[in-house]
Amino acid sequence: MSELLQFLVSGITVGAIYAAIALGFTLIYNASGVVNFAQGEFVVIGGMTAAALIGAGVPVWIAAPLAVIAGMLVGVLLYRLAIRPAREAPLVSLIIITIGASIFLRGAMQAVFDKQIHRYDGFSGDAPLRVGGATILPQSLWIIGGSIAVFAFLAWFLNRTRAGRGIRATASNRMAAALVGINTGRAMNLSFALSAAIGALAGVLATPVTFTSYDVGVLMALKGFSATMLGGVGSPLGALAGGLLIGLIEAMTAGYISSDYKDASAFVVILLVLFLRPQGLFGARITERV
Amino acid sequence: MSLDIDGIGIAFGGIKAVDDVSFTAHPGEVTSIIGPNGAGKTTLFNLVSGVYRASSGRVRIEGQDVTGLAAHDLARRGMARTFQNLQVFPQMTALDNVMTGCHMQERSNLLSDLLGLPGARRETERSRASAMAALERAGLADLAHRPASEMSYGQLKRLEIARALVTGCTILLLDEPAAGCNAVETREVDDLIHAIADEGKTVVLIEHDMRMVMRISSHIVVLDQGRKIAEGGPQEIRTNPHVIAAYLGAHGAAEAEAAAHA
Amino acid sequence: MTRQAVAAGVSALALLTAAPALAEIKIGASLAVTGPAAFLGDPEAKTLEMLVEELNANGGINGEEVELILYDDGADPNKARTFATRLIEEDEVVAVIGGSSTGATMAMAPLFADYEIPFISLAGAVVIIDPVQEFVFKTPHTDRMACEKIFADITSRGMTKVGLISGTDGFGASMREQCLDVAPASGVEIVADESYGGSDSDMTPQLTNIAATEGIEAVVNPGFGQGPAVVTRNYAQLGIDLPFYQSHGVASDEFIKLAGDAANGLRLPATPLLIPDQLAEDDPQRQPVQDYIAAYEAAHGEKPSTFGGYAYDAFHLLVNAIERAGSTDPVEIRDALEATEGHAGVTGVYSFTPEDHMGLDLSAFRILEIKDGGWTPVEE
Amino acid sequence: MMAGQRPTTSAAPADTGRHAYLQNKVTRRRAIGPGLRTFLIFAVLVGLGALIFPSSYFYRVGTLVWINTLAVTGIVVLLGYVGLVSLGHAGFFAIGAYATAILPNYGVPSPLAMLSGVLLAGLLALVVGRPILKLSGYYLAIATLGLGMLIWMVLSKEAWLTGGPDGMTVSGMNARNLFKMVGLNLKSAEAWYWVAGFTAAIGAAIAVNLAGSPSGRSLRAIHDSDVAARSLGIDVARAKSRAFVISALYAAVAGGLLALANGYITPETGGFMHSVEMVTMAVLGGATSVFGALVGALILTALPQVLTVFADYEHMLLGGIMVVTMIAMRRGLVPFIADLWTRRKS
Repeated sequence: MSELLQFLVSGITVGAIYAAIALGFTLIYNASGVVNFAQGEFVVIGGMTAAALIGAGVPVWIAAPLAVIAGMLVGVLLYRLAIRPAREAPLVSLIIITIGASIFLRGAMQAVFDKQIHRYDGFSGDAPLRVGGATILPQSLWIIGGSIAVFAFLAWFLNRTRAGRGIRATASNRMAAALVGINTGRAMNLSFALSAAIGALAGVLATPVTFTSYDVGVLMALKGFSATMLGGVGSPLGALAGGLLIGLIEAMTAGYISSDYKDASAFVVILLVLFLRPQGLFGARITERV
Repeated sequence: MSLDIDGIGIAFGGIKAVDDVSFTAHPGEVTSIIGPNGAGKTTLFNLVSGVYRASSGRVRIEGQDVTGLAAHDLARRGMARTFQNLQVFPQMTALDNVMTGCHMQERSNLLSDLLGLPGARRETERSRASAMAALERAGLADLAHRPASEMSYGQLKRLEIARALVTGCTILLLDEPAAGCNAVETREVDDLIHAIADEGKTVVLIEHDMRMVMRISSHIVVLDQGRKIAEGGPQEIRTNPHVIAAYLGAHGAAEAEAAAHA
Repeated sequence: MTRQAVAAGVSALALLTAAPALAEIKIGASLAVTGPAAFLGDPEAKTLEMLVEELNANGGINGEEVELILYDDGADPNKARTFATRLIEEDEVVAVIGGSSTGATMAMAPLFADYEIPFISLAGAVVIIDPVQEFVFKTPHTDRMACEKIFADITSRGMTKVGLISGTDGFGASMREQCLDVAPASGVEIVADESYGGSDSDMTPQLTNIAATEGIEAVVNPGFGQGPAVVTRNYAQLGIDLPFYQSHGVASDEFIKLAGDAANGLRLPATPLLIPDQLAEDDPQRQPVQDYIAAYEAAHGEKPSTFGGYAYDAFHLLVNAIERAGSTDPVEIRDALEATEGHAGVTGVYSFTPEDHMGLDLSAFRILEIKDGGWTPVEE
Repeated sequence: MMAGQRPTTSAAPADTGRHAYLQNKVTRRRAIGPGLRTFLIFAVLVGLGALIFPSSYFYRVGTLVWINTLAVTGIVVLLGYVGLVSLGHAGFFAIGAYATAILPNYGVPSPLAMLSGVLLAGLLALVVGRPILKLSGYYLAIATLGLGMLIWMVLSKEAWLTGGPDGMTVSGMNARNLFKMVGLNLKSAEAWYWVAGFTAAIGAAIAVNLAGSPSGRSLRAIHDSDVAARSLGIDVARAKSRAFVISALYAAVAGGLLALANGYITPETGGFMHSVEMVTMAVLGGATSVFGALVGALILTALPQVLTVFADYEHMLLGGIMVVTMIAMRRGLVPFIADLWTRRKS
């Protein structure tokens, strides 16, 4: 029983990280229809910047927001320099562009920071908490809380605020959105900035548990992309559910079946879900108009 | 071959886009579907041609039930169509577009295609000849080598007809073939449709140009809000009070206006 | 235009590969300076660059300058083989150091037999030198020896039932296999065998299963990079109090920094590089270890790692062989290399023979325990 | 109105269209077919390389260029002709490579081993193709990515068969012996260059034949409009599945060749980054033509060799080139240059 609980704790912790990354994917997709493969690099930028600042003696409560802001700036730059000029490009070009951008950012981080693995102490210390036979790190609570907060923020922001509705309108029809007076350029800038901020925040929160180095972004992006597609692209609820689900599948497979194939089981589940429900768990079915 | 539509219907998210529509189209005749915008005409075409799956009703070709068959299977049974919002192959030339329509007559297998064996090249030659003939018929022969992406709207409409014709179809569904055509081109399309029907093909037409519809149709089906509200010969339809009401009703007025100016 | 592109590409290649023929002795290296094995290749490259500079400042080898030609293969065997060809054919080196990873090493190895150029690998797996290839040497201990050393320490503490939790990367997978292989001969029984992905962030499910295994007495974690640090933290988080062993893959101060207090009490087999001040005065490795640390800190402002030590030893073994051969003929260098006897390096004391192209024995490994965030040798 | 031109008497006019490069190959009729012509062009390029290469190193890089060209030609069929994105094709590549590496250990001769690997990859593509190809866009991308990852994982985990993450030695055939049989004594790097170049030339010819054939027209029709293709009687699911299988075969042949030419392989040949690399080569060169495959493969294979001088900035340069090319030359280098060419001529 306590084993199951431990597996659940592990799955939710890891899943919350995936979910946070997937939420970043979701926001950009909602605004631009682009799945941004460079999303993982924002996580690394957040983690590395925070680690560098904390290493230099800056207190966490200053370093963390600065790291998120650094991520945001890079997000806006990414949009302005790589995505906006390629507007209306076919899907495969956009995939290549964002992958190219992620390779570029990886190279840049290697030059700006270093090739070492980094970590800093958890925000509330590293002494594990005991919950009914299982243990959990205080930082895991920060991560889980962070993901839920980001999810709640996104759900509120996209549906309840003027800026959020602008982003959604821009996504569904840029021309129409522009005609009704929405500043679509600002909506796009905003969505990239926020999405990058979400990624960087995930990095800042997760680094005490997962560590970070300049080249972990690809893997982060892969997991986040998987979670996004499992949940159904474009849906914040799908991103949250997809992330948690993949985390749980991995933990349960490692716990009960074989740790060798825990990553494989996640992909098998994704493939099965897509075969049965091609739009993902929470995605909307789209009927083609001819 | 005759096309029988029997009580066909589909709903999207609770809204019945097409509801219990029945009619029969006969060979050698032009059957037109008319109705105000949003009446469900194109949806009806999509149901008949297998793009959507009907939630009720039957489609029969020459008495044989073909309901629920995939679009390509229907094509093999002699059904061809054109599209309201153009589905040409923009990256190909006009000729290649039409040659693609020869798919069902081409007998070469994949291996000979890959190896470029004489068989495959012979098939290509034959397709090219029949495609050129179809282009000529549609008045596009001199544009054969132009990429479709560089052709005008009216030309593309005719290109789609040519492409549908080379499939060797017996039933042809035409979705607004004269849209975007000037008066001269409309006349040409008009003649072309006449000629196609005269060959004994079953032609089903969606068209907004009322003058054209009245001129070439043997039989007219009127849809409004997904339901059939009238059916009959041109003369009958012109005087049918339901049709007049539908066209002059709240959302029909603009439509009638548009039809008059088309 | 395709043809022009080919021609342009070729001439660009030709231009850039035409190295200036100033130096007398050219030594090649292909290392994983970036990519997944960068934690190996980076210190190795820094070490080699530092050593070449130092050597030339001191008059080179027998009065001749040495030029180092170094390529980054990113641990990709495909690239490594291409670079090896380039080093041999274009750069005309007399010997090659490198292959940070086993894959890169094995992809390059056959070329050196073809061209008769000596090659010293910095990768761990036993397949590199078993069976022995005439022109292939290596400086690190094999993972097999690490297993033997760990198991010997476990049995000396009166325990036999061991659980493994291995990384699925090359290092972890290969060492896991060797450990399973030598376990019976070492008098150890493997009762649990779990694994994790190299960049996984939580291994508590695997560790929970291991801790719940009937009769388990000790846990061994073959792996490198961040994985072992996460495992160590999770180990403490779960409050497992079984004796815990890491591998030489994490033998660096960096690891203690990452794993924090959780690392206290664990043991691992390592080179004397980690305990320069605790080596006996008469220890033959004391001098090279202290030299290397001093030089590396002066050059890079940080402590060297075990992996950089492999490059340090490879370079000195090679320079030493060239000096003794008194020639830059690759075959003569190889012969001199194979005749190396009692060469004290930072990793161990090397004695090559025609049957042994690694030249180390178990004594070169020391079992260390982490105490209060520092390394302490365990008395045997 | 002009009378319709009879196709037998007219070559395609010197068209100023953007697609002239493709159209010429497809519609112009010459004494020799377009496939044979492509083969000859490739053969000349292979020979040209051999003429100017000063050392084995160049042959080695050349070999990799041709092997990559072959693999990318498969991507051209899938992506350029049909418009399907696969982020898992390295999986098929690796199946070809590993079969060629593993089977000789069980007494199967190398050529037969390679053939088995190619067939196995084709079979797998056939089986998984149907359900996967129902998906489109990003869903197709994640499904193919998942498939590739699964193959990569099996190769990394089943160490008893594959040697695990460290990889395995490929024993067996050396291309030198092929040439020795006809009395030519080549270095093995040269021998592999010729074999790889020859195979790439055949592969290119086949892809060009396909483009101009009835089957190829069906594929290109699907690229432009799925619905219209269906309405013309094209069985879209079947056609997509065929293209998927064909492209998997290309990847597997390339994988087998790489295994033999390298003598050593690791699971990374089946990794995500390798899949991305293959797609990038195709898109960079221009995914609609085999010459795009060649140019893309040439650039991305030779570039890292040229960039060794800037090793520290290699990633930034590579990523930057990918982004800039995609923005400035959306359809890839070859179509871009072809456009410039036709525009200047007209």
